[in-house]
Amino acid sequence: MNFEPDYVDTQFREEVRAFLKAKLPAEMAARGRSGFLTGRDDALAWQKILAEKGWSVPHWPAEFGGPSWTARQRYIFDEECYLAGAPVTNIGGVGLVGPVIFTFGTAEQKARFLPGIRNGDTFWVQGFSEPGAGSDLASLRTSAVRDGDHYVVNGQKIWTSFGIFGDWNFLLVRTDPDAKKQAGISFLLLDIKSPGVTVRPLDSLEGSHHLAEVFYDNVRVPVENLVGEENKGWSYTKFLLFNERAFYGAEAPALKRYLQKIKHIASIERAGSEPLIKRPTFAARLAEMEIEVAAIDMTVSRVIAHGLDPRNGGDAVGSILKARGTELAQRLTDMLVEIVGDYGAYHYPDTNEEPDLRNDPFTGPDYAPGLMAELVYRRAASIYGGANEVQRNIVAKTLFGF
Amino acid sequence: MNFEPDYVDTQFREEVRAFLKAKLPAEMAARGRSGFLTGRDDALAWQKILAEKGWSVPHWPAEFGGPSWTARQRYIFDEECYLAGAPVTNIGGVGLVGPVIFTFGTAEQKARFLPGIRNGDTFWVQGFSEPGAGSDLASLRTSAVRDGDHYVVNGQKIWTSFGIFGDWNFLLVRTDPDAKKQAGISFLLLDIKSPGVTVRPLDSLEGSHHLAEVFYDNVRVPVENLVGEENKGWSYTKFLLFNERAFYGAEAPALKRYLQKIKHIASIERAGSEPLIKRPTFAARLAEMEIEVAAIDMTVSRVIAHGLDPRNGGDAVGSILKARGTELAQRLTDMLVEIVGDYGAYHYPDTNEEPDLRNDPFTGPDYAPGLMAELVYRRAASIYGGANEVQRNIVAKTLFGF
Amino acid sequence: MELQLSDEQKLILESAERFASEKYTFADRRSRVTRGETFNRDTWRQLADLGWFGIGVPEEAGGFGASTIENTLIAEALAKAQALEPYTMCAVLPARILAACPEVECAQAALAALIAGEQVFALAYSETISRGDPAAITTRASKTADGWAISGRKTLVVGGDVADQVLVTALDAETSALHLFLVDGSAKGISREGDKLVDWTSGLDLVFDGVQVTEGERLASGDDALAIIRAALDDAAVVLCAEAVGAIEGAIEVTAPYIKERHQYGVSLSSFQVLQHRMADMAMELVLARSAVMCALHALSNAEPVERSARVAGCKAYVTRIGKWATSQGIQLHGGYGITEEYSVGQYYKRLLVIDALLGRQDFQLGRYTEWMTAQLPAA
Amino acid sequence: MELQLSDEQKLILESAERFASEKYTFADRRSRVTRGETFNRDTWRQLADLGWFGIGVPEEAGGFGASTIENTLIAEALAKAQALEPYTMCAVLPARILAACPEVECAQAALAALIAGEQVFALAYSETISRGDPAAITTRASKTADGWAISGRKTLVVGGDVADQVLVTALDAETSALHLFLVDGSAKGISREGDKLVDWTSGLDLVFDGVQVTEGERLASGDDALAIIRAALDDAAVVLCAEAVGAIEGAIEVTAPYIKERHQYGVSLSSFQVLQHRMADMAMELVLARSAVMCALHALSNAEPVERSARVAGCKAYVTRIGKWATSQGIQLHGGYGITEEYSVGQYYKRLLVIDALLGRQDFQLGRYTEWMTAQLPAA
Repeated sequence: MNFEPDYVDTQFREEVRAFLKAKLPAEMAARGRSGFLTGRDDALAWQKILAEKGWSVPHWPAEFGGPSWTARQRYIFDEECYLAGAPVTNIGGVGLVGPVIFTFGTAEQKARFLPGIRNGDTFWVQGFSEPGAGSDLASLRTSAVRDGDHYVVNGQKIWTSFGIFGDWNFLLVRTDPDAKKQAGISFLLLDIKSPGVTVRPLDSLEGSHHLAEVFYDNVRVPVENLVGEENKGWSYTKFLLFNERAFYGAEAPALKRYLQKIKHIASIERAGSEPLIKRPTFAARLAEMEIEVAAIDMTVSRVIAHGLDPRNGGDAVGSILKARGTELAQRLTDMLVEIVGDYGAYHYPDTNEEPDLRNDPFTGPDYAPGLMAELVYRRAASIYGGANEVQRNIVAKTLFGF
Repeated sequence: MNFEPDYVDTQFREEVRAFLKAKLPAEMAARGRSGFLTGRDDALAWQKILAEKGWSVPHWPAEFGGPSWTARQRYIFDEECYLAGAPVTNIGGVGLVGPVIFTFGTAEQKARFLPGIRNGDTFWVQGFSEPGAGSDLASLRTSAVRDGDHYVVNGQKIWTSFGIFGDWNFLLVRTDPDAKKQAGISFLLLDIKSPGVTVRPLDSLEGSHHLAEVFYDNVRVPVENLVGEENKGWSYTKFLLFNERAFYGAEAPALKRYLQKIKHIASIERAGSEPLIKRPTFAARLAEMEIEVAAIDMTVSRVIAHGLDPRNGGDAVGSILKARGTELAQRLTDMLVEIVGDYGAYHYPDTNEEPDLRNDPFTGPDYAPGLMAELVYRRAASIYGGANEVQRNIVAKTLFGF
Repeated sequence: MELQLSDEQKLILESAERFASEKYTFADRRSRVTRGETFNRDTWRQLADLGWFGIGVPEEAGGFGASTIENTLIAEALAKAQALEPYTMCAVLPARILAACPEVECAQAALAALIAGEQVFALAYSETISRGDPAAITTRASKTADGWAISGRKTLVVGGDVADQVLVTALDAETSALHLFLVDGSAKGISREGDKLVDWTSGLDLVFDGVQVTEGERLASGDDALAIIRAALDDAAVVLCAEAVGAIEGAIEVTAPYIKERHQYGVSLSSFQVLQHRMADMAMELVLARSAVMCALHALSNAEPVERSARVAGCKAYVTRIGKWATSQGIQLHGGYGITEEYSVGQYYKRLLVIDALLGRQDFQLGRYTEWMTAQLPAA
Repeated sequence: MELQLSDEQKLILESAERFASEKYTFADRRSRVTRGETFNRDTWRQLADLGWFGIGVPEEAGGFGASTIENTLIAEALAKAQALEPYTMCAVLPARILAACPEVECAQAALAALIAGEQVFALAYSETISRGDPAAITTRASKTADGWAISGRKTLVVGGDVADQVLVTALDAETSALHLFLVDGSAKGISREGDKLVDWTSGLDLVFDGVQVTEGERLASGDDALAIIRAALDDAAVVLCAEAVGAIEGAIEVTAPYIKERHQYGVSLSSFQVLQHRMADMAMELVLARSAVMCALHALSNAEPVERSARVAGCKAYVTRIGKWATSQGIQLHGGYGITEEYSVGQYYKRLLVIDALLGRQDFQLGRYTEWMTAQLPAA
């Protein structure tokens, strides 16, 4: 262990910053910095820009177009992108199904799907949770029955993030109804435009529709869209969920952007003539969170630098980071809504769904719209990806064998 | 509901204050205000003073010497005594075994034991918990076997508060080893000087010995010291535990005294030239606790005024007050130790165990000794009387049927 | 002092609960939200007809006597039923202000119209810098030949989209004294920006651009005006806290059966001890929140203005904090469904977010209490 | 930057863990506590012989190179084993100060004696008003014919009961500049008040009544002295935080098997989900506390003094807060046994209480971080 400055990392960080300065469109960055979730258009447009530079799939192997960065470099890249307000790229494609395809897929699947993800042509959405299978994912019921060279899919998925933006859907289906829970599940790739697919957006509390239900009514999926072996889908899912938790669990870059944003807004917003940041009680609360964000960020760095080891939480660290990161994100977004004062209570429409509104000025300061959407989205963060109660079960079981 | 001032209560409060001013010895009050637990000598001496006035057993019926106060008056009396620093009287006698005896005891038991409690002649200690039976009290194993006109008691009790001060011990024993848990338990009164009784003080974390283990080795207890019927002790215990929780659970007067003390100390203690109370972050933390104490105090008043009703937590309110009151007491005593700064880390001997030390000046300000003892004592408060986890189980079961 | 509800109060509570649960079904609310209706005049009139707008107003001012206690009972029931109509902000609050101006003719007429539910009133006092302090404003009133011209922006004006008349504060352009005016809602120069609040209730900006009012529409000025407004805001803050109590209770009542019915891993969610304890803590917060409201009601009846405002601020800081926590846990226990509009639990949480924003947020309210508390201490 | 322990560091950690667990058995500790022994010179010498006192001292100052990182590894292991000897306060801290005075002859001799474990050193800097700020003192040093006379009271002097030499700060009676002296522990005019700390380790008041020192025993003055002391306090604070990490880990390691073995209501305590989650949270705090120490170590290596002190303060505020919580929950999970001396878990909690008190408590440390953080912001 030592903390001598690392000039290679510093240089890389500067390279990323220079790229962002040159290539990230200002309006896109402004939308990214607002709390509105990234829409399909920004996600794919930014993915294209990154692809031109060869940076669009940071953790993919070089043979599939990855830049061969170290884990530390990927982390620096993520952080700089976030802080600059770059759109979130299509996690479903780049982060989740992409690695599953290049690890478990056929040569044909790799050739067919990976370029579209890498180059920002296709938007992928996940189909895992069902109304009766949330944190207890393995109890899912959506079925796929073999019929010639097709599977016929029937059932329903829910909590499909960005469902209304999706071109393709990767989903878990039950192919063996008699097998025990985890056995008998397969992993399919499904074109959302297939007949029989209905995407119904859910009304989210703050008025946006980034979550959806997806209904499958005798949807025919060609057999070549099965990933890996039939009934082995659960093992690919575990691989994917591990990636999800390890790479996205704590969302440390997002936490840092919240801090940055709070400081910015609290320097502007006033109570009478006093900027909020000068209030000792407010500043102390912010300071506590900043210290905690640094500790989370250091924990992520420890995992990146040397994987799982008992001194950093061992196999439980993914759950630890997911639980604590999301809870901190909730406190930070609470504060963001709090500091905009009266405008923190206003409803603002979602410009990702209604891009026509982008040019209309909303009432209130330019940073107010989107904060409430962010807060509501973060309320879901302690629920999705395995509720935090489940994460704590995992920690207790993993570390103590309870 | 109305909040018009109540002149009867105000008058009574003034009467109590005048009495305390006239009759509470200054040195005793100074010890009471310090965090040291009340010793046997102060508890009994103060009980005698109260007895002269007819105020020593506030919630006993008039026929046994009670003053016939309303519940509200008793609460005012408790509060004023606490705030004035009056010693805590012998709860085991006045609050717990006394009511059991006058409710379930024989005429002879009433005549024999009640006067000693009322007049401060005898100090009673409780014998309920055992090493294997804490929150799960009904699994106790100490046995009493009938042998002629005696019971022969064998076993062990633990967590006996003020065990080393005890004259008499009321305890639960198993008289029917074949009965199911709660059945087969009897309630005995036992002279601690009986042959075969050994009281072993426990070393408490801060160095005091107010808790004890009591060992019973063939101790012979006359049959006339059985309260009520054999094997029916559990029902008397439930009565007693209800009293304990309802009257002592929240300890609102103690919470108020902590607030008073924190304000006093924080006005004196300084960081550089600034009194601690002027620090906004410190003052805000204190304010939060003061507001919460007021809410707890109001809740107690609601229960006193109109018993259990759904709007005040119904049958769960005792558990609610116990859990929240003790947790708030922990935060308040943490703050007390914190504000005395360096002296908050010092060990001070317990002057109740070593009264010779009372005239020796300790190093540090006069309010420093005893605060740590108080903090450690309050750490136990979320454990004793049914751990707070058990209280939450009760609340969930009582209110929601979970 | 009597801490139990009187028979009359029990009747009021019961009738409020009955009316609210019949009137405000969740399905009806969803359909109103979908068509963007923040305020329904018929419903408003019904609330008035029940006598609820005059209930806390003294009889000599045209009200029905009683006190803020009765307002809190009604508000609690309405909040539990997720009423969209802003009872606290558009009935209780302006009525308090109007009743405190017995000498002003137009105020008396307005109060009668308010109590009868004939006209809708809004208070436009807040600005971005106010944070609950009615003195911290920048809107200006300049003297004109026959009255005043008001210019400035008011934020979070509940009822601002529908109000027939608006109570507006402004600083005298010359003396900087605070004036309180009664302005016609359709007056020239008033524009509206914003749409509604996140809990789908009414609230937006009112922008005043040289809006003309007569001298007769000036209700009060200077310290008098501030004292009237502060007292009314204190009353309204306590009633809002009662709304929070209703929302917490509502969140508990929809969540407990939900986790009993819902199964995961083959067992009822309510069999998990962690969720049991979560609900136990929510129940504890409910009991304490109701007690905190009673502490504040006690202060309204007994304390001098400075202490009264401090204690009300303390109550609001506390109730908002624990209320946001308790209702957010209602969402958590509902899982993904909790963050959708299809389940009612999230509406309680959003109501708490709005209650926090109205009349000054947590950090500022706690600051006000803290300041008062430390000022009480003897100098060491 | 390299976040994994090097092979040398792993060896140091392992040998520290081995030594500590063999030397500091709980039974032996209990017997030392019972006879009131805060400090054992033989044990102290053994620690020195392992090379642990010179490990963070530069080679040119007579140490063995390495850095504060190595100190934290040793401190963590000692704290986990509940060592009574004050490694951080009487070895790491005075060594840093002495090593920072290379020009002063007596300091160099003292440092050699410290590293060899031949003499015991204590730092007497704190007073009741200091709260972690070494500049906030009232002890006075007056010039005499051949040196200085020191008068004042120092609190919480760890090692004060046994120190052969004491580092003392005092303000110049004339100029108010701060001086740092090296004083013989048995000098005339020094008296001791108090006994020991609540975790049974060394700590008491040293009262100086005209204690005579020579000019040669003045190690540093003014801003230089303060800079030396602050840097040493920052190092020591990080090492104390590593002690806290060791204590949290120790509390977890004694509690997990305890709740597995212990049964209530016929089942193992560890089968209760609420207790499982409690321990999960304790484990989370352990991971984050260790990361916070690494953040502070990063600042020690990379930051300018103002930022360095702020970040160290932030680390101490955070680690103390979560450490007090985690160890207190170790007690809670032990039930009644937790608050007795017969089980080790309570000692960890008491150590955290003492760590909080040493070098400035939570509220003040957080205040220091906050002040720095807000000073970094561009003026709006």
